[in-house]
Amino acid sequence: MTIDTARLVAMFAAIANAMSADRDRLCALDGVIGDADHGIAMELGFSAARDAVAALDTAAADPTALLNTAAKSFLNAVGASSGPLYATALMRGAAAVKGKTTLDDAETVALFQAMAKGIQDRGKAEPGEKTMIDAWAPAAQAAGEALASGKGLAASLEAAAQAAKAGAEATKAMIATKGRASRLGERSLGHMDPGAASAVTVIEAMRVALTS
Amino acid sequence: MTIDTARLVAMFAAIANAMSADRDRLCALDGVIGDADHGIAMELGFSAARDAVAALDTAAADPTALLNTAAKSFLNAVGASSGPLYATALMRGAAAVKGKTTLDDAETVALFQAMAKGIQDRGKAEPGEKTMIDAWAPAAQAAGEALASGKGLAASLEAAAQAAKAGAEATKAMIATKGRASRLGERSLGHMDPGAASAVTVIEAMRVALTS
Amino acid sequence: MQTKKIINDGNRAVDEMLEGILAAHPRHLKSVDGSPRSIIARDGPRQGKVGLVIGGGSGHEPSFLGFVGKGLADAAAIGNVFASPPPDPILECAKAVSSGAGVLFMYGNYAGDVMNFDMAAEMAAMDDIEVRTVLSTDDVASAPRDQRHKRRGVAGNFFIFKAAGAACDRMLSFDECERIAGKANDHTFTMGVALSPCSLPQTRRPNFEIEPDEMEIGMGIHGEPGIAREKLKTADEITDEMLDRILGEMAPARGDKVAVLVNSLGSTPLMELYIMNRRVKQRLDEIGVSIHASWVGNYCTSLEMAGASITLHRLDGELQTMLDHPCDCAMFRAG
Amino acid sequence: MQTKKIINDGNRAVDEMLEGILAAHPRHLKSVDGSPRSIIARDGPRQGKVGLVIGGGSGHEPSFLGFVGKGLADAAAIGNVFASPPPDPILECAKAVSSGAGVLFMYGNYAGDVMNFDMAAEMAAMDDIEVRTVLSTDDVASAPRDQRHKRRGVAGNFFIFKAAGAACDRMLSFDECERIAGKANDHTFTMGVALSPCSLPQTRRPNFEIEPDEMEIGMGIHGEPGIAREKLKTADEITDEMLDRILGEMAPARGDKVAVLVNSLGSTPLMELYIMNRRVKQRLDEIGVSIHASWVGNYCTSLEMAGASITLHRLDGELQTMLDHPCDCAMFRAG
Ligand SMILES: Nc1ncnc2c1ncn2[C@@H]1O[C@H](COP(=O)(O)OP(=O)(O)O)[C@@H](O)[C@H]1O
Ligand SMILES: Nc1ncnc2c1ncn2[C@@H]1O[C@H](COP(=O)(O)OP(=O)(O)O)[C@@H](O)[C@H]1O
Ligand SMILES: [Mg+2]
Ligand SMILES: [Mg+2]
Ligand SMILES: [Mg+2]
Ligand SMILES: [Mg+2]
Repeated sequence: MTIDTARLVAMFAAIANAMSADRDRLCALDGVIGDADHGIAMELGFSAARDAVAALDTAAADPTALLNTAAKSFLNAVGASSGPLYATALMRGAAAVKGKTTLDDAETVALFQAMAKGIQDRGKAEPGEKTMIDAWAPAAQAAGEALASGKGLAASLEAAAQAAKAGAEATKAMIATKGRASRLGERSLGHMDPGAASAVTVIEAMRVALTS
Repeated sequence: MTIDTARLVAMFAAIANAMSADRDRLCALDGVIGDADHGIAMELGFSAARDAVAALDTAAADPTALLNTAAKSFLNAVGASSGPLYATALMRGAAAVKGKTTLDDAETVALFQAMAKGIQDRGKAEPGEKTMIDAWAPAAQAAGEALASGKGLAASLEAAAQAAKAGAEATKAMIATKGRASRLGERSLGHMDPGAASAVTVIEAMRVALTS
Repeated sequence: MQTKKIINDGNRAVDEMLEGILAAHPRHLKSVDGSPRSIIARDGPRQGKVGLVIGGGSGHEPSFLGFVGKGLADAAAIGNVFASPPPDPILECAKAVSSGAGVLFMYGNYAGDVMNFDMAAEMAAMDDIEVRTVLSTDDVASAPRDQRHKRRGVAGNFFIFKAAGAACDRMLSFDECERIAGKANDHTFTMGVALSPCSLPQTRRPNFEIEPDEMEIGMGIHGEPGIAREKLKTADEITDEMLDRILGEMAPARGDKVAVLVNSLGSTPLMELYIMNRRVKQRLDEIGVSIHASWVGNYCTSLEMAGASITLHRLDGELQTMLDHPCDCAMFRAG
Repeated sequence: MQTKKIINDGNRAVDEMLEGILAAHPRHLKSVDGSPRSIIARDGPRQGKVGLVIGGGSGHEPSFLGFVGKGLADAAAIGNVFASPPPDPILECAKAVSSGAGVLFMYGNYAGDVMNFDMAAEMAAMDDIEVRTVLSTDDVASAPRDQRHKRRGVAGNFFIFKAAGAACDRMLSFDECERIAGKANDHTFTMGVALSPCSLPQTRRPNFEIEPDEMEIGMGIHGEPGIAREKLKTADEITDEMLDRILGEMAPARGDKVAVLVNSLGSTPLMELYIMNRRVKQRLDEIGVSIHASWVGNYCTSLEMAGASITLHRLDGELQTMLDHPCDCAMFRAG
């Protein structure tokens, strides 16, 4: 399977769609341990990214340019925590595929892993701190392992989506130590981290858009 | 039946009691066509009057002094519309019984009528304008007619209470042209005037306290 | 269930509030000895100056006592929540600020206030204090145009008191102060809209009922019913509805100047007020009316009621001078 | 059912609010050309002066842009509701107010703000603008005492920005401005209590749940959960609970001086704030701490949330000079 810029444009449309559908659930999750706006940030950010990449000339733009455009528009539409985190994810993804015009399976998984790494570098969160990293890090790892074990993109992203889901579930049992929820201490127990929850939705939308 | 100052002290206690019991209903009535505070004003005013007259030396104070004390304390505790209206009522009542140490039936009815007159003079409301006058004016008239027809105080005040009640009922069909509700025009239709409603309670409490 | 309030005792709320106000603003305000509901300006009242006494019920903070200070009002008499003060504290204010040049009473046109202030004026006359009264009647929603004198005074008080306070501070004659106060009232037009009720500290129950998707156009600042119940509309639609009435009466000409007040009734936040103000500016731009100055915020509230009002104050040279005259009050500074 | 708001479109609310703000305060504020979320003071920024850029999410009005003006902040970068602004508008603010003497970034300590302001600072460095950052961490409720650096910045921003703004306006060196800003933060302690939620313009749903008889002590200004849910208490009890924590940390000595801020989170009216302020005064009197100045009102809000915060700012000679230094901002004047 080869991913071209048109496919990436479609991917951003799919993520934006998924975010709109998930917005109110994410806000509600954020309301419990944060400030109730996470769904808004994610919808805004990916809508802006979708619109920005849709406006590009896909014949002229390579994946790196497209992802950088998405990063910048996401960041400027959102700010907040999600803005720098996802913008960095996308910029690192852009850097990871530099020079390519289309992406093969390995390159696509590398992009995916670079995104996770970007979030971790920007936010400095370790797994277990109840952030989106608890979905992104295991997802990136699972995708890499699947690819290494000879699986294709579809199966690799399938593994990533599964791992993200399990990772998000696991945040319920964590005490937040990064981000807004970190001041709650034990009161954050029992609740899923909204950023981890949205990561599941993002990753699932990517999987479908990139492999169907 | 002779009314002495001790009886008047008891009367103010009875009115204050009745106002406390009626407070929330009166506020609710005022909420519909006014500013929802009438019950508070009436409770405050008569509680203050009760306390002030209770603190008097009833042996030394005559009814005029007692009623003037009640007037002043009512006014200072309340302000609002009810303050000047009831304070004037009580001051006129005081003037009407000047020089007496106890009141016979006719003097008590005169006091009652002077109160109604005081409200009318202060507020310049005519019957039919949907104010407390629509209870007080017919009540005063009924008491006077009953007395003139040879009835005693109990029957006269009974007639007053009945007339007040009918008068208050009748305010439902009136359009307010005085006071806060006067800006409502037709929207004031169908609702009882709170000042007329409280007048019924005041008059009934007076009746019981002065005749039992 | 009672409404939520941070209070101790509903019956003590006004007096405790006043204690807190004097504690916060000792450089601006003091109470008259023996009359804690009579609040006077530390700076302002002086020999030869017409005294300006304002007042009304509590629950409208920063009205009225936030506007007591040099260049604005000399004193405010404070009533219970939504209730006119009785004559005594009004009289004490008059005595405290009277210097022989006369005392102006200014307050919103409500039956209760009129009765109490008039009684105080009669008592002041017995003390040889000449009192004149100028009522504010800026609430366009509260009576038809030909019965302006029956209208309520609402947030427009701000401009009306400001003009009168400036006239007094500039040591104008009693006649002039009275004339300018009346003119300021004539030039001031307010419309309000309410979205949700407040509750009185004593009852802690909503003071009116309103459906979750409704608003009441023209509701008074004590929750008195207004002109119409309507479905909640957009900020632009609401602003237009209010401005249409205000502009219809004010009938400004191209090139006219106004001052604008967008006022919260309590819990409507600045974000919403400024969104309304954006529309006000657009509409005034369209008809070529320029904005000399704007105020946006809590100026005349109804406890925690949700809603807002818009006031336009049409300026001529004289009223502009009065508006620009500096004032330094407990809760408001300008100029 | 959606919560009631006077808005047009939730997604446009911040930009429309900014339009309304610029329309209301043209003498104080303007936006950077091409960057409508970067608001700068018309008067203030000047050659040789350290530039002060503040900012944060919207929904806290008059924070932050109400504090932009001569003597206080030179610029504010404005984010979405409860969301840090992205780096670009922050960078534009830095560029607009930089005159070579350095630029201070000051904002509340939130993960999102830190990431965005740090990115902007890196970008500014590429443009040869030296940026230093002083975070406000005044919210006593948000982390234990030994982890003060992890705490949130809340209403105490008011005093912290005020001190820094005065230092900059007095043309002190970059080092001095930074030092004073940090010291002001160290001297500032805030505790809040929330009674009812607000709702974001985009969702129009309550941002948290709370029972009709409950309050949340220590809740953040974005509705972040606080320390404890308790039954609603009296004003004096609530004030005491907040002051006990503040005074426990501040540990003032008899004879110390403080400035006081009693702040509404939105819909809690002045009446309640002043009742709290009364108790603050009583408590400070008891321990012999004198009040140099007080502010009571809406300074750092959470849209229409009900609740309040108390901030004490311990003064020494230097901080008092900074506090008394005049400032003239869009929505605030002092000195
Ligand atoms: N340092 C961090 N590293 C990774 N993720 C973080 C970090 N801080 C916060 N997050 C994530 O951001 C989410 C909140 O995002 P959002 O609500 O959009 O921002 P904000 O907290 O500024 O309102 C959290 O649920 C968490 O997953
Ligand atoms: N001019 C008037 N004459 C007689 N009664 C009046 C007049 N104005 C108002 N009232 C009475 O006062 C009542 C309202 O009293 P209250 O609620 O205590 O005062 P306020 O209207 O100042 O809040 C009305 O219901 C009406 O009966
Ligand atoms: Mg959030
Ligand atoms: Mg009433
Ligand atoms: Mg009233
Ligand atoms: Mg946020």
